[in-house]
Amino acid sequence: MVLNEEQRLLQSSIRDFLNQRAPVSALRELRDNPTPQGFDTSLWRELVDLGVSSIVLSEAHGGFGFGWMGLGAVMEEIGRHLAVTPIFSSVVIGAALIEAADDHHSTEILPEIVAGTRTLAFACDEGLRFNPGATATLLNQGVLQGEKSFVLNGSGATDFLVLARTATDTKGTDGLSLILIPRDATGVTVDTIHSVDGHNFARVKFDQVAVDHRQFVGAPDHAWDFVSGVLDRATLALAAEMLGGARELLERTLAYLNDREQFDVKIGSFQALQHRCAQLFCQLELAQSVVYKGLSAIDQGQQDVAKLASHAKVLAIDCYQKMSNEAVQMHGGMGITDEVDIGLFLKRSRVCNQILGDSSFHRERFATLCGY
Amino acid sequence: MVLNEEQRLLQSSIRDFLNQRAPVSALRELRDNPTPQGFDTSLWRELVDLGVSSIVLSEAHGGFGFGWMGLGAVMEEIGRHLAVTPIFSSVVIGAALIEAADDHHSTEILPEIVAGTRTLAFACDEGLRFNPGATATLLNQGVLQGEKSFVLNGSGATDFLVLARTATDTKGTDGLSLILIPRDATGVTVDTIHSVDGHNFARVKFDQVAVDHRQFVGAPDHAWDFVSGVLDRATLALAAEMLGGARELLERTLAYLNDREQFDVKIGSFQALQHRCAQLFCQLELAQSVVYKGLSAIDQGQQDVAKLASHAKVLAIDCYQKMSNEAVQMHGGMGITDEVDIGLFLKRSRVCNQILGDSSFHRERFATLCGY
Amino acid sequence: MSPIDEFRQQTRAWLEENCPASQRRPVVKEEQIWAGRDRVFATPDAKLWFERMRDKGWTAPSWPTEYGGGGLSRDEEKVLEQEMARLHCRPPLYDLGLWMLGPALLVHGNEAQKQEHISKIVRGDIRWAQGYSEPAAGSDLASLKTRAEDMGDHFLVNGTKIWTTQADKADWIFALVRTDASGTKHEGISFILIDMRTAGVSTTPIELISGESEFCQTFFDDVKVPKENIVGGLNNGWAVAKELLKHERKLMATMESIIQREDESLVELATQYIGMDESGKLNDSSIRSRITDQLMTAEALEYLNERLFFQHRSKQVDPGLPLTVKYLGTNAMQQKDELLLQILGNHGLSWQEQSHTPREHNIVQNWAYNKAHTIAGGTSEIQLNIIAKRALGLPA
Amino acid sequence: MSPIDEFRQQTRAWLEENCPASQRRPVVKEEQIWAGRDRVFATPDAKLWFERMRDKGWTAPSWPTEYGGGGLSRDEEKVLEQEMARLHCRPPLYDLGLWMLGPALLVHGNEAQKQEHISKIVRGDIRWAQGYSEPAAGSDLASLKTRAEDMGDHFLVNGTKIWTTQADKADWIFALVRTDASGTKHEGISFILIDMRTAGVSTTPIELISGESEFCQTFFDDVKVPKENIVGGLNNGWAVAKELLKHERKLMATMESIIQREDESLVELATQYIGMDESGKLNDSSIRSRITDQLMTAEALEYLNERLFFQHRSKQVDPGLPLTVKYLGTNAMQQKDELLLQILGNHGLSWQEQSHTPREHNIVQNWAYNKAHTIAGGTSEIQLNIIAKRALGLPA
Repeated sequence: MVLNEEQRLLQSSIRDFLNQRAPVSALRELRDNPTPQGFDTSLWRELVDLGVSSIVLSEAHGGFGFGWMGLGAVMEEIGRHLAVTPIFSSVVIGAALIEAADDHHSTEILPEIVAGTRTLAFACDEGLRFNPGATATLLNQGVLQGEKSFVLNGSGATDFLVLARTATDTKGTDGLSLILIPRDATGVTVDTIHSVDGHNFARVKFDQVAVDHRQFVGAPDHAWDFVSGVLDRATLALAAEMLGGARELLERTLAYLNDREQFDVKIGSFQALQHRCAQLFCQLELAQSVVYKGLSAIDQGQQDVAKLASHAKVLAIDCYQKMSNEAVQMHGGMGITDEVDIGLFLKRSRVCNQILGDSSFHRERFATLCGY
Repeated sequence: MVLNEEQRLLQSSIRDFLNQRAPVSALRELRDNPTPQGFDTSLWRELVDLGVSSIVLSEAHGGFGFGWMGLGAVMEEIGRHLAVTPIFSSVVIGAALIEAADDHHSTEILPEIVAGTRTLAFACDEGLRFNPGATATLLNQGVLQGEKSFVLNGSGATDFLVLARTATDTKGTDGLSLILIPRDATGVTVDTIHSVDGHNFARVKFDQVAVDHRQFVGAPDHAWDFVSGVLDRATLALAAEMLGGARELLERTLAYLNDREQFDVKIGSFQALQHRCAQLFCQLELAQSVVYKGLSAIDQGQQDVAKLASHAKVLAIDCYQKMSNEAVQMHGGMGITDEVDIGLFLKRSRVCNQILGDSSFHRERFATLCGY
Repeated sequence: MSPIDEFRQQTRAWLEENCPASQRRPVVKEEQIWAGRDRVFATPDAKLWFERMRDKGWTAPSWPTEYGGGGLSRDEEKVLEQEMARLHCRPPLYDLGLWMLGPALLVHGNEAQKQEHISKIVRGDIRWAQGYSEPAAGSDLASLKTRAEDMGDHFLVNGTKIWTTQADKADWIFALVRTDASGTKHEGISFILIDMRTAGVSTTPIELISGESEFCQTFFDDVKVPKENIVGGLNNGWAVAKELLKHERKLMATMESIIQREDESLVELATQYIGMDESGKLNDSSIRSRITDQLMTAEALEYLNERLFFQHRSKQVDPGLPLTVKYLGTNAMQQKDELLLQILGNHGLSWQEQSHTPREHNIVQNWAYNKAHTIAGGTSEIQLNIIAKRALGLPA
Repeated sequence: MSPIDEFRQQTRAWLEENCPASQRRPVVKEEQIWAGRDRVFATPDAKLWFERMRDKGWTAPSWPTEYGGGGLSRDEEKVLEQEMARLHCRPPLYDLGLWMLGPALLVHGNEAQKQEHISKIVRGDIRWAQGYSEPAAGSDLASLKTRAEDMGDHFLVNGTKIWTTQADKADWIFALVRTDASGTKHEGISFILIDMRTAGVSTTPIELISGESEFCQTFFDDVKVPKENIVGGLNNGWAVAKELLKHERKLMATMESIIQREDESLVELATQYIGMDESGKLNDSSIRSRITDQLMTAEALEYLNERLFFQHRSKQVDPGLPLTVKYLGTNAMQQKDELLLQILGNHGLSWQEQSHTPREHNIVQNWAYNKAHTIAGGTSEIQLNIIAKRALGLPA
């Protein structure tokens, strides 16, 4: 539950790189002048050169053995800088799904993902929120039909990993398969949406898309067996990103309180604000402990981190949400202007809330896993 | 939603009387040297002489037209003084049930209740909590069988108003009747429990108790039609008592903060404590507004105050609970000793929580009444 | 029938007759009727509704008729509000002059000032902006630096004001300026009225986190202001400002209750976006529970406002009570916004108009915009300080 | 096998062999093994368990063997804790000397003091009380008034201490006293050890809101104390006290984690007292949601403690982290108490033993008793002050 020497070095090199290459102003630039891919491709190329695109993979697939604690350290920096990259969709979910499926795609496309020449997007959510058990997108007799509502990095992906129902008489998470669909396949329509946080997602329609058996990733009808584990791990990585953002906000707020004067004193000397900051710090460290527990559980080979993932997501949501609200409030008038960066974190936090399940979803799941 | 001149006079005379005759030390005395009745009978006699035993009744039955706002003012004082009296069980619920049933008991026993020579206790709860729809106590072929777990003022009551199922094929609140059972009837066993707040309640067992038709209060099988309305009004009166307690706590805490010095200043000058007190005040006034809204709705003849009653109980529970916790905390070491009175309010608040439905019960009911 | 009941009946009839159907739906930002020289109406109905209300003086129902107001008693004004609420009538006029300056002028203005400004406010001819805050002052309003120098026959104003609501569209501004720097912070401040067309006045919009630019920074560079434009006497601006802040807080409360009324129905939205199970409960128990929290707070706030009204009417005002309104109201609003946003799910993550419905668009933008409410008009922290000292008597 | 794994195996075997079955159940207050001259054991098994642990030095596993301690490394101590937790072994000894005085003596005591006191603590022969707080001081500990006057060959102690845990049963007390009144509050304080049998020492119990009397007020009336009983040097008591407070906070955390482990299982209790619907959900959705809050906090606290342990082990201690433990832990405990109380319904309204089960009795009494935890050992407010200044660097 503590970063080792290599992981600390990794974190500080990523931090230096992002400070240099992708400070929060880079997000503003992207927001105000969006690229077709939805991210800065040369930034991603440089991150790939630093090795982040293989970080969660086994050494056989190009990983460096930083483990999930190492990934967490990287995600924290992503969160601190609000960096827009395909790492989450294409690597943390995409590459991990390919590796977990452990079939011909591992040799055919995994190297391209690691090389950054191919980027994946996971197409799961339908309707308003994450609910894989309600998947209605159907693959029947070689034809895929359906619509995905919230495909992260959809605008920049070369391929979609589509969760689809392949056994028509099933419900819930039984009878699902994972299908690799190239973006340019006939019948695929991608509708890009610029989200409030300067990132993007897409609504993707699959209309009579032809699919052959080599496009299945992993065993047909039983995708949930390996997808769920990958999503739990990705949820922990996302929580790490969120807490990175929360920590950055706390530090910026403390700096502001130590700088700004009112009624002839630093506003940081007001006890009511001090206590609120102290409580935020406690909440942050509590959530951080759950994230570290989860990430190190993966590194120790624990197979089932479902409960830890849900636990971490809920606390990360509560923490980032509260921290961003308090940061706006404590920055006073400046906090509600776009001149300072606080509002960008505020918006990012609400987007993160919806990725891979909101607070209600994970609270319900935690309770069910605990048996009450 | 504001007390009129008469109601204000009533409140101040009750306050003066209780300050004189039943300060919190009277509760201590009763706690340490309990009476068989569970309350001070001569105190009750004096309150009866002041007219409180008819306060919720119509003028035909001896009421003085103070209305429910007037009753609320009295209950607030009861709450401020932690006075132990049968007013709630025997008058606010008991007499009101008799009056609402509007049958021969109105002339036969109501005058004795008003005179204080008879005191009633409402026997409803079975098991761990208020849930009238699950009533299992059964009256079948003239014989009553069952057990009531939480009968307020059970030790002092001369008679019980028992909610019992009389139609065996019913469930929920259909098929219930209200039966008047004298305490000394054959088959009645009363087990008195001294509660943490210095009050008492009883577990009452009815074993093969013979019942004739004149013991029915109101129409057989349809008691819920009038009982529910009486309980809603009683719930609002209870909420008024609770907020009286909360307000007393706030005032005592403010006095302490204005008196006690630490680090060479009044502790009331610490901003963190100031903000917490201000938030408590806001919470109190918010809850108070709902209670007044409910009480004045009754006075204006509004028939259905179910939603307001549940609303008021939930806010009163939250307010009194929070206020008592904060009062203990802000009194520091003294707050956890029995030397000061704060702990007595703390305990009273938790007992009130359970009377006529806890927070879960009323939140659920509010949501159902609002249709979501 | 009592006179007030009669008034209610007449008012109801008049509103039903005169308020166009299109003006009985929740107002969207684009259709608000703002005062101003260049006043524009989004629709002919809006113009009609405004003019009918203006002509009755009901844009300012309780102001004296001699200045164009409606001359209603407090009870009558309440009846009018209730009847407008019943029909969901939109407010006929939006203006800071109406909400803030007018009430202060009626108290502190001299006769010439009232004659000059009040009826224009009632008629919506002038749009007013507020010039209180300064970049370095924040909650410490009295540390303001904008100064008005006495040049004999006029004042020369130099400095800058921030958070001037839509100053780029305003015709006049009321501002606090320093006219004497020798005393304490609170002394030597004057309350002044400035025509925005005067040479040397300029504005720059401030972009907000909601993507909107409702506020400006306003600059005064050697601006000449006539000496008669001081309200309430030289160096007496702090007293006028306090009067006005009272109205600002009341305004915030009113705005909120307008918003409460006109805003989304949580239950309806949740039913639509989340759905119910066969027993009629929302499918998401966390959100269901948070809706209960929210409704209980929002409805309690309505009762609190109602209680305040009755206290005023019976002249038994509990002095602490009005102080709670802004703190509670703005918090409740933000809590509701967060809840609405969660209910929208991934439809609450963009404010691109084409990617979702106008209703969704509104919810998301309000969510961000409303973060201002616990800061503007006295931060929540300042409110709590005031409550602690004034209502609870805790030491300074 | 690595040495630590070997140690684990041996420890596990030894515990399985030596910990009686009756000592593997959650401990109830009456069966706690407290140190003292008049030490009594509730059962023969308790005596056996205590003696076996004492003889291995495992009442104080990490203290040096030369004073009777276990001499374990930090890692070995952790393994012992884990293995004891695995078998649910009860703590073999309760004493403030063990938890607080001992660690401070090992740092600040001279050799004679260590020889005199440490091994008696390990062996549970002396029960210690703490004499820090005074009635008028509260959180402002340093404003203490109890004075020790230098009489040449001894000190003469006069004054009073409050919150001395079960001082009526204690053999010795460690106390802070003023030995020099000329400097600032924090100067002139000394740390002193006093035999409770000395003439002039008396105690009065303080009744708590839980109905118990765990604490006393202790009075010193011309009490003669040998000069060698000062620890850490004259007028240097504040430094010793700070060392000790560290252990107090750690102790609170340990106590909590003991309590967390030994306490009620929320889920089990709720299942029993509330019941489940056919889909396996608790019948009360509000309580169900509050259980989620509670479990998420309590389990996160365990992870936080675990993280702290790993930070210590890898010598990367984040200095702010330990400061959060007491604040979070005591809050979580009280929240849990409130929840347990609500789950009990009307069975949680009395502490008459005959009217409910011992388990219910325990829950209700703990609910009241545990209100002390956010006050004793540094109030929550003091904790937040410390976090704000030390961990966050906010100005004083």
